[in-house]
Amino acid sequence: MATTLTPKDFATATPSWWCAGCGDFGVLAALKQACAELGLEPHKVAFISGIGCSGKISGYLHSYAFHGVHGRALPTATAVKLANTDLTVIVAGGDGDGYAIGAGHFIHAVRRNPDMTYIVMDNQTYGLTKGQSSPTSMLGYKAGPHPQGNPDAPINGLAIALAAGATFIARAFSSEPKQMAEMIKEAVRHPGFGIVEVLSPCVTFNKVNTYKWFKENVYHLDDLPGYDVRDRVRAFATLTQPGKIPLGIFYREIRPTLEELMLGTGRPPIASLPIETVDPGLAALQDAYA
Amino acid sequence: MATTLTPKDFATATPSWWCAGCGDFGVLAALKQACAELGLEPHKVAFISGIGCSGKISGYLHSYAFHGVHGRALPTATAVKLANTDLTVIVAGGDGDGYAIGAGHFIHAVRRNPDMTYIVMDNQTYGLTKGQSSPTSMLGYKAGPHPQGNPDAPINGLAIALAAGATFIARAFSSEPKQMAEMIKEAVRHPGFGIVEVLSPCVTFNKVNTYKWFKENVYHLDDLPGYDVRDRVRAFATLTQPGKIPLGIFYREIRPTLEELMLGTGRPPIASLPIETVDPGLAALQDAYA
Amino acid sequence: MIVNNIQVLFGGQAGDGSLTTGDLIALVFKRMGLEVYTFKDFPSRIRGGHTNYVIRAGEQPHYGLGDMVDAMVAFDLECVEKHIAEMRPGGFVIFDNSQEKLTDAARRPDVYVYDVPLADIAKKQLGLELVRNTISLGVLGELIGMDKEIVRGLVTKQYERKGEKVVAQNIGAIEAGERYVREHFDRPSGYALRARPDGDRLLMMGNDAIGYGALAAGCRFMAGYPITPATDILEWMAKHAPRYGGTVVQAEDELAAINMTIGAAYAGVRAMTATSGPGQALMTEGIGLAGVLETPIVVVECARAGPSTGMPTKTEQSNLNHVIFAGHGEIPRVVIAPGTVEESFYLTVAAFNLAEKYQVPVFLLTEQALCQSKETLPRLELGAVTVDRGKLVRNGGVTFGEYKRFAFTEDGVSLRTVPGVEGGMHLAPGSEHNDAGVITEDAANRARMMDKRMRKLDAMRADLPRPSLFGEPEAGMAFIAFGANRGPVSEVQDRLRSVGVASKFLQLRTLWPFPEGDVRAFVAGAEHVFVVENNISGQLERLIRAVTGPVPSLHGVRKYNGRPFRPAEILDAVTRRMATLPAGVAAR
Amino acid sequence: MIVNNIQVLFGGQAGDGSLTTGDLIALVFKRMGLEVYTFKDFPSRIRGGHTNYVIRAGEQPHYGLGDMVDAMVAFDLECVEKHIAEMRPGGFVIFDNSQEKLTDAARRPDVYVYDVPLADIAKKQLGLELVRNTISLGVLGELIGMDKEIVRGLVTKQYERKGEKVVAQNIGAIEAGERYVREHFDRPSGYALRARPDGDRLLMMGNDAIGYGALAAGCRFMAGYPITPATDILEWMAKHAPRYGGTVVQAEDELAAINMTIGAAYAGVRAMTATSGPGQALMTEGIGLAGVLETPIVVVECARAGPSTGMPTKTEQSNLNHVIFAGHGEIPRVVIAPGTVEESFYLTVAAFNLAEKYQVPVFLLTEQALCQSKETLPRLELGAVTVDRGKLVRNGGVTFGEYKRFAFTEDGVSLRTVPGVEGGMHLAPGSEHNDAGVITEDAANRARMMDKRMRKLDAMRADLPRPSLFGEPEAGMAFIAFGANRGPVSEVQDRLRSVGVASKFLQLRTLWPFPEGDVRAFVAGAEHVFVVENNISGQLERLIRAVTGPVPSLHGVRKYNGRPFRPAEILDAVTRRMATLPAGVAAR
Ligand SMILES: Cc1ncc(C[n+]2csc(CCOP(=O)(O)OP(=O)(O)O)c2C)c(N)n1
Ligand SMILES: Cc1ncc(C[n+]2csc(CCOP(=O)(O)OP(=O)(O)O)c2C)c(N)n1
Ligand code: SF4
Ligand code: SF4
Ligand SMILES: [Mg+2]
Ligand SMILES: [Mg+2]
Repeated sequence: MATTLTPKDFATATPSWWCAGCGDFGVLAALKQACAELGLEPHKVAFISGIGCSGKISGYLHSYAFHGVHGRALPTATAVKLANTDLTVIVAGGDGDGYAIGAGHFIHAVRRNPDMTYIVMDNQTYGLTKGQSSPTSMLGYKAGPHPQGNPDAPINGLAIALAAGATFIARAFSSEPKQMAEMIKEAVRHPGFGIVEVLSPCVTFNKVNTYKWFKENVYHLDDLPGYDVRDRVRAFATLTQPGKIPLGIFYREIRPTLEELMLGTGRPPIASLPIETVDPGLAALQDAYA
Repeated sequence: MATTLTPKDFATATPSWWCAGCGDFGVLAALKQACAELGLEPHKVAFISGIGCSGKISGYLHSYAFHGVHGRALPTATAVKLANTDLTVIVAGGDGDGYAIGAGHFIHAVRRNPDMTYIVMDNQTYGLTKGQSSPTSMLGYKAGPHPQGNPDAPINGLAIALAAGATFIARAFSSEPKQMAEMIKEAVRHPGFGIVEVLSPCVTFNKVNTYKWFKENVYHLDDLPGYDVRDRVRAFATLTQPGKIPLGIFYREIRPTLEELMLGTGRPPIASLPIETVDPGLAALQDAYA
Repeated sequence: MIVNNIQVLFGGQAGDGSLTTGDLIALVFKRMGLEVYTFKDFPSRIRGGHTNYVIRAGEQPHYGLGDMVDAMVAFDLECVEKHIAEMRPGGFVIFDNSQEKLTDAARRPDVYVYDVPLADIAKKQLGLELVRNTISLGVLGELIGMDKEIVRGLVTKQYERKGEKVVAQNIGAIEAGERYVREHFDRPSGYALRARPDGDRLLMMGNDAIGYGALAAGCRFMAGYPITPATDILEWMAKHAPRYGGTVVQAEDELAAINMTIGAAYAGVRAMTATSGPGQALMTEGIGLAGVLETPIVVVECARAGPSTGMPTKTEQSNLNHVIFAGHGEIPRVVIAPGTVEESFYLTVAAFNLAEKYQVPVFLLTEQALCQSKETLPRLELGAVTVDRGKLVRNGGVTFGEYKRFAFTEDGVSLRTVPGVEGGMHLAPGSEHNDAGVITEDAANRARMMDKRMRKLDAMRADLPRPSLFGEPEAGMAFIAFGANRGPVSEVQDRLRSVGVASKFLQLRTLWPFPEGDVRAFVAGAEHVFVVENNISGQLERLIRAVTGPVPSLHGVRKYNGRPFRPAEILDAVTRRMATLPAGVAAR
Repeated sequence: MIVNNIQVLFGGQAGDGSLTTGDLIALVFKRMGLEVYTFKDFPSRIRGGHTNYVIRAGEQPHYGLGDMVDAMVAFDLECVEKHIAEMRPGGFVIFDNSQEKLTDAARRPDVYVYDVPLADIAKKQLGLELVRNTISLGVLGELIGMDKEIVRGLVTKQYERKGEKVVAQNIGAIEAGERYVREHFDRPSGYALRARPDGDRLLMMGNDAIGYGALAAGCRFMAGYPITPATDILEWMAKHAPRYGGTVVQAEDELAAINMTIGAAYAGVRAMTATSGPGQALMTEGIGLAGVLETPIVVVECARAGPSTGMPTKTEQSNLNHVIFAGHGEIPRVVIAPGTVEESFYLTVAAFNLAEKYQVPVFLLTEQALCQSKETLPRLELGAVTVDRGKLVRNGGVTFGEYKRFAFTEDGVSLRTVPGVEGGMHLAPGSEHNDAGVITEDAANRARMMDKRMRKLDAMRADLPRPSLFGEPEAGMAFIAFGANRGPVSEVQDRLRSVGVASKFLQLRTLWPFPEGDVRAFVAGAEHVFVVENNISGQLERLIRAVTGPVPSLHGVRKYNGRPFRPAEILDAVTRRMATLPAGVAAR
């Protein structure tokens, strides 16, 4: 392992396709920072992303990067982890990718608790398709398909994750990359499924939830006296409290990971198994049919 | 409207395909009872079901019944309601249909809050495909694809519904059809999305969660002193408390329905609009292109 | 001096306003009485990345691009480098050499460069980047002779809602551009436009024509999930349908969208969805459900370059197999494909009538180069729109016990009740069922029910949009194509005709059920048949071959780089086959 | 007396144990040295509804049902009524007339009924319904001459884990059945089995052979979602894969299943999924992703009767179009289809090698009448299994900066690294990309990349499973079919041969890329070509016609009632065409 890594070690040569000022730059910066500080080796990182402006992030992190289809990053990542438990698996995607088309997989990834980190880059809109409402857009948000305003109440991805049995839940803000990097690091270190939702403004389309708006509308859990990350009910109350948006780590719990339950521990990664020659033991399976 | 209806008025001539003793019989009985007591007219009931043993229920309720594809009953029903707000829309399906393949739609139906009733017939297994684990199967449940036991922690559909913004949440037990009928009636009367999860044992495949097991493992919210159906946090705590399974109405809240927000009120159902002759007003739309 | 015939390319980086200005130029040309076709080539990102907008104008309608660009307005070097090869000898480029310097690779001796310090003038106009676009509009207009009043009128209208100051700024920018030309260049551009009477025409995008057709046909419900290049339709309907009592749902995904569309149609509302490749793939299961439930739905497929995410903003005709053949099991389905914006309207209306009359899912297949392109067209005739709801029962008159939703009939179509109709209650199951809707696995019923459903494909023949035949029916040289290739192929015919080569062209408008008879008859007399399509595997050609066999004279002309055909590319393919072709049909 | 040739139908209501007893009978026949084919016909419900299990045994292998049933064991009147018409003259029925009375419709003068009071005897045996099945086994065995020791041995083994008492009960039941026959009937059944040496053979279900083939080929990851008739494979793998270091995930739906399969394959594990129609439809988008990412995956499609939910437990070949053509955009893909259980094993192995060697998705297409049927076969040769991982790089040796995941190569296949390999990092995008994996919409790169990917279809030709040719290569009468029709068509050939009519039969094993050359050559000399397939629209026939053209002598023989072909049905179709056919090829 390289002894001292810097965020640059995780940069790719590909120029980014984001608009100037896009919140996603902050996410990328924090992610590189976290990877460097965790001392991850690029070739041992599998970085799976969804489709959207956010999803393009996989092109900018030096790693084994996988840019699949819209909404399916989590099942892909779950399998990558099962296939090779030596890898650090990180997933990133948008609010539409994760909470609209991917909502079912989200719940099931959470309940399975594979050891991976999921970063939801939430800009409360569909950036790449030009500003339609997303599942986190506010009621009344005006957009192409909703000229009269969004009629669908926004969903609270983290509260749903909590209800579905998530073991690590955090929220960060793109303008606070340091804290974000810390949360990502915690999530990666967490032995289980860690979700970090990032408020990541879309400067081009979302004229409501701007940097300014967020700055006025967030607060930090650290400022709540006596907040206990092990208290599931308190976490729910905090997450669903109307009003300002809390940032920080909401909940944390250790339970067996999917890999532990399915593969046990101490076995070589499946991807490393020698399969080139047929295991002669297999022949005996035929006896059951004789 | 017929003045006195009986459950028989909602029976079809089709013989049921369920195993003797299946919990789904109780659900059907309660549903007919509820329809009769609500004085619904069969031709004004749209009954949409999923695929599974449970999903076959639509063949047995005299109504406009729709038996679509696996996991998609809720979007279908949402559109039926928008298309014709005069209809009473009821949806039924299994735990696999609703919480596995249909999980994403479930969250989105909940948040949209269309005025309809959703009955989840939960037998903690996939009945029709012969007893595999479902999303509500217990950890360690042994089944074909899980000979060593189910490694996926069960999900709590009602807690997820609550987190997603459900406005009416209840749980019934197939052996208590009277109470179930009451809950279904409440859900139908509720102006918004009402979910009634029903514990409905699969006598053929699920040898763990049997009638006997349920009888020993349920309790009634009515027995909890001071329970307040408006207290969201309490509802969460109650729903997620490990141990026995609570029955009753957990939560209730009034917020605008999808139809109100999208269509306003007091307009004729879309399905009744005369479209046979082209609205001459449409011609003017071309001016924008001249 | 080339009069009233021009192809302008307006290009820069995505998000810099080229598309807006391009729209404006197109409208100017239209108002000047010319026939217009536009094509947008933009990247799948929001800002940055080369984008360009090509506007073609002339006295004759052309439903596609010409081979060469006459005038380029380039906001960066990349644009010039990318497109200099496409310039017509004698054409010109407008470029601000003070920002980036033109490289040698970006120059051609036969293409003149009007070097205009746009940034500089813009700064003086106190404006933003957008003003730069407006200045260039002034420059271009002055060089080719745009009608000044029309330009000013449209610019004023465009900026009206931003306030008088912005209007004044932009008018000033136009004038500055015009003035700069007058003051600095006396070289004529070689092009001159002359206004003609506009007439009662429209300039409309394919997707808008589809939305409008749907509304006219009585569609009052749409569910969709955003996806390029189909989102326009969702947004158009969301804007207009509510006024006519309809509603539009942005679904959580395409699985929801298709099942919502089915739900609304089942409930008696004319309903549609619109999507592109990836979404279409997700709708595969739902389409089968509509087929077996005999629920009339319209699915608009706005094709883009696949596979997978592919190139989301680029054009392709590679979803033909998919819309015809995808889905487990067999259902009767219809696939129709317009070739122009005008046809997009009329075929959308046809789609709804076919769907409801035969109770089947109908695909309207279009593609980026058509659905996001604008064309001039005569006013659309609402009088020509009829709404045929087929065997729909909305007002009772059926008796419970007698009524059978899936009754076996000669044409395969049964009386259809919708929820709310007294006496019409039944089960509508995706499982195989008998005539009353009761689920059964009986072998004889099964075969009969399959026959009943598939019989519709025969029953509908007379109602299906017939192919259009262009050119001389007896010609030996023949073309077959569909969709956006209508334009380039017609143009190839014109060129061949101009050198005395007769040809015929069958534009297929119904692709499924495949018009076997028409195709067989068309191919019969031909010496050479060129099948022109935008995909790699020859999807249309395979459909044709299944009818005609592997006729040696059937030649595939295929393009699959995400861009539409230019006539010259087709001509090239023809020339390679036909050594005997007279000279002089080169690119123009 | 018919020796060693019998087709038994064992039927009653779903959930009453007929399937278990059917399995047992099949194994008895196999142990007696006979060749066996079984077919399950059960409803899509758990209890109730007519179900039946047909077991065919003889000295020659038959990979399908015979026309007629020799012996029926019927547990209810419905069973007799449904199947009496299928009985061979001289055949017999075992029925308990004390429970339901046989109606006239359920009788035939040429079919004898052994009236056995099964329920009564069962009651005396203190048993359950299941004991009734075992008694009937004794009755049947006594009538046709099953080897008593084999029967007792298997019954003992079957009930062993339920304890000695249950074993004793069942052995008693067998004896009671046998005794009842000896004491009450002296009429011979007309059938006699004679044990032969069993040999080193297996009796295996198609789905099990696929699971076993996958494991042998090194598949160590499977993700699936339960669906009839594919679930068996998921369950088989779940049971066996862990011992070999593999794992199996029950996904939340098929969208997850296919993307998990891709994920595991991307990470370097041989991975597969198995599904049926509705699930296959949902996997459409994912397949395209695998195509463009060049990720090797194997997708087993166990076809059932569609469209939509259709008839989930019934057989059909209507997903051929779907597996070949579904999906937006164009990818190289392979579709191979076994015709027997034995082939199911070997072609599964081939599927994994093709997938990995050419980095493409490979479909293994099978169908209910094959994948849930059992057949006798020789031991499977693990020695014949080779694992060719193609251009996979697992152990380094690539240099970052030089290495290009999607390098343009002659055969279209590029070196493939997997996560963990030093120096091999790259982006794998579903969007169009350059050789290094960087997303680009450049036109030239696009065309080149499409060419590269599609080139694999040519490169792989020599590795694709060739069609099997049966019969006389010069014969004028020809058959083409795939999958489960291998059995009935071969049998038709036998019958024709027995009356002196030569024929040839091309069993296609690769369906895509379509074996154009083989088909063209095969059709060339033939006078009449019968294309036999289980679907309504002639999906295979259309593929053939695209190659051969609308040859007038190409005749579709189609069946789509959810049941597999009986040889007589094919013969019928042949007879109708060929007035000149010699008499005597009737059903047998
Ligand atoms: C199946 C499918 N449907 C639709 C699309 C079009 N699409 C691309 S990105 C996107 C949503 C983007 O929103 P989000 O996930 O929030 O990402 P953002 O761009 O806002 O970062 C959509 C709908 C697609 N690529 N695939
Ligand atoms: C797309 C698709 N995948 C799989 C199936 C097969 N299938 C039918 S029912 C079912 C699950 C049934 O479980 P549940 O919803 O809990 O209903 P139950 O039978 O237990 O009442 C499955 C997987 C299907 N019909 N369609
Ligand atoms: S459109 Fe919005 S989300 Fe997308 S890159 Fe631009 S600012 Fe970011
Ligand atoms: S299998 Fe289970 S769920 Fe299905 S009908 Fe039987 S008892 Fe009910
Ligand atoms: Mg977003
Ligand atoms: Mg269930």
